[in-house]
Amino acid sequence: MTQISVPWQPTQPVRYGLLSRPIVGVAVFIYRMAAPFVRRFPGPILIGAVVGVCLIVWLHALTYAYVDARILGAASVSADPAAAISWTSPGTWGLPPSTVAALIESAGGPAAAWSSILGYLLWPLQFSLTRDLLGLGGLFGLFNLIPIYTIWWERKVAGRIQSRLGPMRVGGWHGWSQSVADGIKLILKEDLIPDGADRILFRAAPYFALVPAGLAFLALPFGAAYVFRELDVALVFILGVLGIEVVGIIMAGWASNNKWSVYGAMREACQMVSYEIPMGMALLIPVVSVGSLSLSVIGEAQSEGWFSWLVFSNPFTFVAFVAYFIASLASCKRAPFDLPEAESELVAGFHTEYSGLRWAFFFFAEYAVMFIVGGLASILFLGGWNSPFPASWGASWSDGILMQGLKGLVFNGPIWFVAKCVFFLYVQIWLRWTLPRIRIDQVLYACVQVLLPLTMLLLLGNTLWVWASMSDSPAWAGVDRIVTYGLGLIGLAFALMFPAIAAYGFYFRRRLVGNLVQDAMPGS
Amino acid sequence: MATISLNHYLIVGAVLFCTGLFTMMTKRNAIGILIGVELVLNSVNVNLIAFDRYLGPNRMDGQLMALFVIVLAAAEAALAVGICINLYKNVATVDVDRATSLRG
Amino acid sequence: MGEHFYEILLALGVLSPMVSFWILVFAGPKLGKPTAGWTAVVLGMGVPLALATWVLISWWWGEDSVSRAALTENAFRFHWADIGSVPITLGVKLDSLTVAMYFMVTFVAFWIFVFSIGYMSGHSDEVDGQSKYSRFFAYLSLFAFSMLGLVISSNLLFLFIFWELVGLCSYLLIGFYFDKAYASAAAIKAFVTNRVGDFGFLIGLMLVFYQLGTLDLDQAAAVFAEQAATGSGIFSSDFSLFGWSLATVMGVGLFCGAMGKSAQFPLHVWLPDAMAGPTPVSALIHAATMVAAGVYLVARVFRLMTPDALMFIALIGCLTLTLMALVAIVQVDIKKCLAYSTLSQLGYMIFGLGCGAWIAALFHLMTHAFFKAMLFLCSGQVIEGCHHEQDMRKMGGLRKKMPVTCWTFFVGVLAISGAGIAGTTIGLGGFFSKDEILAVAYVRAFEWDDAGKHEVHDGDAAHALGSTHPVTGVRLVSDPVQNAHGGFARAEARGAANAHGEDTQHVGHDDSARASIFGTIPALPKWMFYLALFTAYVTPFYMMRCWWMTFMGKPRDENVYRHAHESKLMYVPLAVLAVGTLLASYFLFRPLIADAATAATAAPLVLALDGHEHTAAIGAAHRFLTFGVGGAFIIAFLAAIAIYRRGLETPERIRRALAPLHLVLVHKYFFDEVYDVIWVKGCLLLAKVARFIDTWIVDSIFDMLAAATERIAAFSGLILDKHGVDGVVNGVARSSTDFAGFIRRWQTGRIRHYVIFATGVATVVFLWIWLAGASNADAAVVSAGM
Amino acid sequence: MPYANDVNNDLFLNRMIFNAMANSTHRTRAEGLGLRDAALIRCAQTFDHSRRLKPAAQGRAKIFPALDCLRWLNPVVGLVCLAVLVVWGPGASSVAAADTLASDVAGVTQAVPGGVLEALLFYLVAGTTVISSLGVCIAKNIVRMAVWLFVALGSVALLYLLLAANFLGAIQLLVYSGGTLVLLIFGIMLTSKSPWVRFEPHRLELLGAAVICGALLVGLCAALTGTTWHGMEEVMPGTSVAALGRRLLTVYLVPFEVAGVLLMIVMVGAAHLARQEK
Repeated sequence: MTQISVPWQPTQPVRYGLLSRPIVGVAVFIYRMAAPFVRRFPGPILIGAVVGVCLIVWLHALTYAYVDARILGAASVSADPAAAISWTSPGTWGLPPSTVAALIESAGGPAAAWSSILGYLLWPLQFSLTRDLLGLGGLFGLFNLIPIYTIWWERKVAGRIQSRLGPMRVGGWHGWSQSVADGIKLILKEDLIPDGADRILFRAAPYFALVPAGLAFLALPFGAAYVFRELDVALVFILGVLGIEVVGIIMAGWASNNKWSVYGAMREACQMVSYEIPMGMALLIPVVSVGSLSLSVIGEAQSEGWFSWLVFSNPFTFVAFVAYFIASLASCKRAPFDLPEAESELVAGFHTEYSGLRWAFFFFAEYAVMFIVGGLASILFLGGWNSPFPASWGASWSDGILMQGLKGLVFNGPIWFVAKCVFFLYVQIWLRWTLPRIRIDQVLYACVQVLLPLTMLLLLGNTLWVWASMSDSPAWAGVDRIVTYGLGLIGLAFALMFPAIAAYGFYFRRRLVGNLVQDAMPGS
Repeated sequence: MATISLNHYLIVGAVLFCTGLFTMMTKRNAIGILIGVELVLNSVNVNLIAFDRYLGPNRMDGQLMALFVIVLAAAEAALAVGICINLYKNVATVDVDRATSLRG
Repeated sequence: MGEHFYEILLALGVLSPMVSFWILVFAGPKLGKPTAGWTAVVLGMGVPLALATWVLISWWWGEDSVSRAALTENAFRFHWADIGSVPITLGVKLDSLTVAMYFMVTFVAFWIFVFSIGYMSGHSDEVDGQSKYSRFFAYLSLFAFSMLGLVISSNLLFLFIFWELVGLCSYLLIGFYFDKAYASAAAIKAFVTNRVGDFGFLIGLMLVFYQLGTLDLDQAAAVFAEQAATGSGIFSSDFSLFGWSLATVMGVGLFCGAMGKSAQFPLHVWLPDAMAGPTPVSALIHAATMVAAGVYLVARVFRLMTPDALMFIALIGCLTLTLMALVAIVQVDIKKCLAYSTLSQLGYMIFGLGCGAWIAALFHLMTHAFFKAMLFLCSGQVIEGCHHEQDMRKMGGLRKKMPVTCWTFFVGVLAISGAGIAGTTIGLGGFFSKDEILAVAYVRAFEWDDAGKHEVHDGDAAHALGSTHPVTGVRLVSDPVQNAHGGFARAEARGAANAHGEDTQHVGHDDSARASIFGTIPALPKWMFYLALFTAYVTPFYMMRCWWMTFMGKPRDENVYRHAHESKLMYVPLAVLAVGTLLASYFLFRPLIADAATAATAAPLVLALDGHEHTAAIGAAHRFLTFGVGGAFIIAFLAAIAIYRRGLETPERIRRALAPLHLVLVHKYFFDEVYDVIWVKGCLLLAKVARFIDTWIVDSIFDMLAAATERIAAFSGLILDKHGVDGVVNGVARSSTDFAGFIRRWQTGRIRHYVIFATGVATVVFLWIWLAGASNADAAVVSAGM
Repeated sequence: MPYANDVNNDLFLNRMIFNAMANSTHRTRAEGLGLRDAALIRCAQTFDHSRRLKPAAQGRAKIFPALDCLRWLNPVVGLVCLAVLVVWGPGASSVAAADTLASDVAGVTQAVPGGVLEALLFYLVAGTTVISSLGVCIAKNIVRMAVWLFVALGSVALLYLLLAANFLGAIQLLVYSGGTLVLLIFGIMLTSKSPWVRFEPHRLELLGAAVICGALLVGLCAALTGTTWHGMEEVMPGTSVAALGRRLLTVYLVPFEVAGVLLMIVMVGAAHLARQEK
């Protein structure tokens, strides 16, 4: 590392946000403590973390289900007036812990001391406020983790695509904590505001971009029971909050008082407003098929395995899935639609003048939105949290507890959902490092003259298809079945293509990538 | 005060209405006037939905009315912004006081 | 099969050409020359044809007559909207007639589409530097959509909509070469003439809507029958026009639409001119399908017809068929000749419907569609091969240059002439259909006793037999034909008639009530039958003349003969249609139509005719007529060959001998001239008269007034105004200027000032009313009006 | 620790470039900088589009210096308020279960079942609405107005959620905040010559408008509170989207179609207005 000498002293010390020093201090302290272990056992720690998260998720679900079915269910059956809990009437704080313990015992749980401890432990879970706070904590953690690790992953994928390694140093194992370090750096960076800027709007804009992205998680179901707020209009709600994200970006661009920023902002506004329409119409297609705007209902409708996924329901949904994916790329301004931040033309677009944490907020928003559009794609088209196997293979109360856990992990739940979202994140990253950026007129042409009529036709076609399916004609049902299976097999071929290509690449890695792999690639 | 009644919402609607009117009366920017109009329309919507909720639940007429108002407002905004841009093209400003070519 | 399987398939078949239309409209020029055509062939007609075949097979061989009736009964009706209290339903009229018509239209149209690709490929059709190729196929697709929609409509309103759509397509396609004056004039003529008919149609429609209270075909028929039985509604009116009741006016009004579309007697003038369009269009629209739509309409509303209306229909049909057949004799343009023959055959169909020969008329419609489409395609082949020469006098001897065309044309000639071997079941389409119409007409004219008693008797017998002896669909419908020609036993004929017995039973209950209203079903005037019979002799004559002049004899124009050639792509459709003419009509269509006849003709006027009671009387008439007409084609053919055998000298001599008659015929009875004199010149004359009145009377009055005013003004201006009034006025003006200056300050021209003023006033009024009303406690209480 | 070094180096470089930019104009020569530093400064100026940048804290009048140390609370409080609003807003009214999976098993309490918390939420939202609408009419800058309008629209959407009109709330977000408002901002950007151009109305106009609107507001509020409403005594659960849609496509079919036609006409009109003059 070369040291650069400073020939003059700054006139006044740079001021940081008050929280930045403690945050960085805590982070550095944790890292110092953990570093030796992380150095030595990076792989086991990573795998352990994944498994741990899975276990926590599963335990959480099991506990809730237990409380709902065995304790509260039993309480509602019994004639206990205390079961009518009211948050508003003080004095009744739900079932007292002793009752909870008794219920646990009567349900066949452990007796005596253990049950009383369990009673106290499970007591708070009967209040939805407790559950809300727990859920908020989980969502907040997820909201932070997604951008951090997607950015790291993006850099790794970019490196692999460009035949280099990407971040390798920070954290020891393939630079796994590179993004954390970047985050610390960004927190410490100074908060710059240009002279001619509209100060208030400049400072407020990142929040306007960040908050909607976070809000969308509130209505996004990660599983049949893993949804923070079950909304009957969840889809419209998510589309709405994603739509208002653009306001933050326009504010940022305008408040910067910089023409590149304004250009970026106007491109973003133009692009978002136009692509929202085909995106919304493409999303309406599964809505028509299922007949509900609730994401949970739509997800549940696809629980009968691979061929029940809506993307294979008929040719129109199949094409609509592709149309939606393209429109969603545009709506989270990813390549090839990343004109608002085109570095070759607009310096950095709307965030040219931003630095530090405010700059980071925009990226948090962008990566969170990537996750959300991937999530919408998987819920509306690819079965959501359902595995490709029928739901009847999944866990039931009659199974043993270990079997329940195992089946719960394999056949259902957030694991599948997150895996599908991660797959979509990967595709978005892959496209970004593969496709060239297109011009703004091409962007608008593609929307107005291609995607919009296409999605309109698809919506019409799908509606007719659904209408025809309503007639209970066995002939039509046969046609429907044949089409579904045909499309399902095509999709299966696509899905199998990925591991096949990966295996091919791995087998011929030396020829394909060269010497690089001999030193650093895993499995070399 | 702890129970939220219809009047609470109606007063919010009234405030929105009056501020919208005030905006329409005092802004010289054409788009500013448009913003005032949007506020007024929102006040109407708040009233409609509040009435729907409190006076005729499950009839949904108020909500549907509000839906139509939103549709109309979107249409109106699109046209009005187009007109503003044309105004800007013709008189190089959006100050409505300077668009006086029809004045005697 | 599923509950609404047929409806869905038929509706999909209607939508497919629409898709093709939109594709061709938006992407047509990009698709280029052959691709656009093949798009129309595959999407516009291939898909409907496939679906139609599927439907036809499942319908005819997959269902028995009971399940067919059930399907017809339970057909899906989509409640679309309400007009007042009248629900407008949208659905598919599902019965054998629809299936047959649908199949016929798709089959014929498909081959014409294929033919069109060959026909249009040779045209330099650029207008303003843009090719009209894809536009042609777009129009064809739109036509296919409209026509199929018309066929399946269960509701008169939708039928009318599609009716107008096919009219539009016809207009567009006649005027396809709109850069040529005659084409656009012909298009306008067709459009305007059709509007005249549609005006009547609209009146009929309104009467249906107003008097019967429904626009659904089945419901309207049911209401009509009920009103006829009870003498209420449309029958209770004391309205009378030419001695017609309101019900008759309604029927005649509906028929007016058919008159326009099917080019019946006074409104026939547009069809010959419509030959200005491309020949495939003439084949598809102006011979096979669209013009038949009028016949189809009459068949569909047959249940709404009173005896008087049917008599009117028969009269119009009879006039058309005779007059047009005569004109066809003198035509020298090959397409015009075919056009007049089309008119004549349409006249036959309409005449048949008017006589009550429902099955025979529609059977004739089907067979005619096949052979007339084929004839037109042949003529298109000839015209295309001869470099757009249409004059038959310049042709001749073409059989060597275009043999396939020649012999397929000849098959068409045989079919239209009703060629067959008398007394046997061997013959071509016209042999059965035309003769059957004539047979029914004969019974109506000669054996009708104005009461139809014998028919009721036979109906009872049929009913008695029918309950014990159900007959399968295939058998029963082929029976009457065989009965007529092959002399089957009389009992079998009864059994056949019995297949329709359910209906006889159905209407039998209100027999006496019906008799009170339809007490006398008039016999057909005998001259009508004679004219139709006469025309049966004329038809083969002019067809043979046409064929002979074109293909036989010696070449008359060296230039034309040298260039004549055949296009390979184009004679595939010819061959297919020729085979279709030979086979399909005989084996398929008559049974299908007979199957539909039961329900579709359940008119108050239960004619003991045709499908219902194809009994001894008609059977005998048919047998008798077979020998009367069956030989007609031979006689007429021989006559034509005798005259035209040696080129044009003999005809020329005959022409000179019969010069006045020839003049009348060549000028088509001076219809165009009369219309020109009455309507066009009349309008011009009216305009001239109006102009004269305007110039000489109105203007002079005003001039006089002006002069007088001038005088008075001079007086008042000099004396009164200057001295007396001006002073007052100036004073008023000055004060109003001052006042206006004050007012004007409030009229700032600024939006927000207006908002301020308006809101200020509204606020004051609001506060005033509220404060005034606050004293009255009741006024402040607002009820939500639950 | 290589990673800490990385951070420090980066930070250091950043700070140096920054200070160079901040002080470039009057210090380059005065402080006798070397050529290399001057080049660095020029480079920084290029990136800066020749505009001076200042650190956030500079040049701002500190009215309450003692309170300034609490400024980090601003976004935190804002976020917490927003989170409370949005998180508990949709749950505030128990949505009809027609379309939803009944995830709450018997006994699980509703998030905010009404009463005190609902009142709290209402006052929060209504306060935001009132403040932002006042912001709209007080703001001089047109973009500020638009941002205030954005806040007003968002809080009105929350009011809808409180009124159990979930669908309307979501539509308000989607159409109004995400569509109409962006359109307005677009119009603003296309028509403003400079962000700071203001058109001030006359004082008398302001006065008149204030008096009229004040009188109207007072009158309306008084009239409202003095009115007795005869409606349902008990508030029913909200309506489901399915019911709304069914009603829209049956009873309200004609207005629905007319609205469609209207939108089509507007589309044509907007396209006509926006077309290029030849």
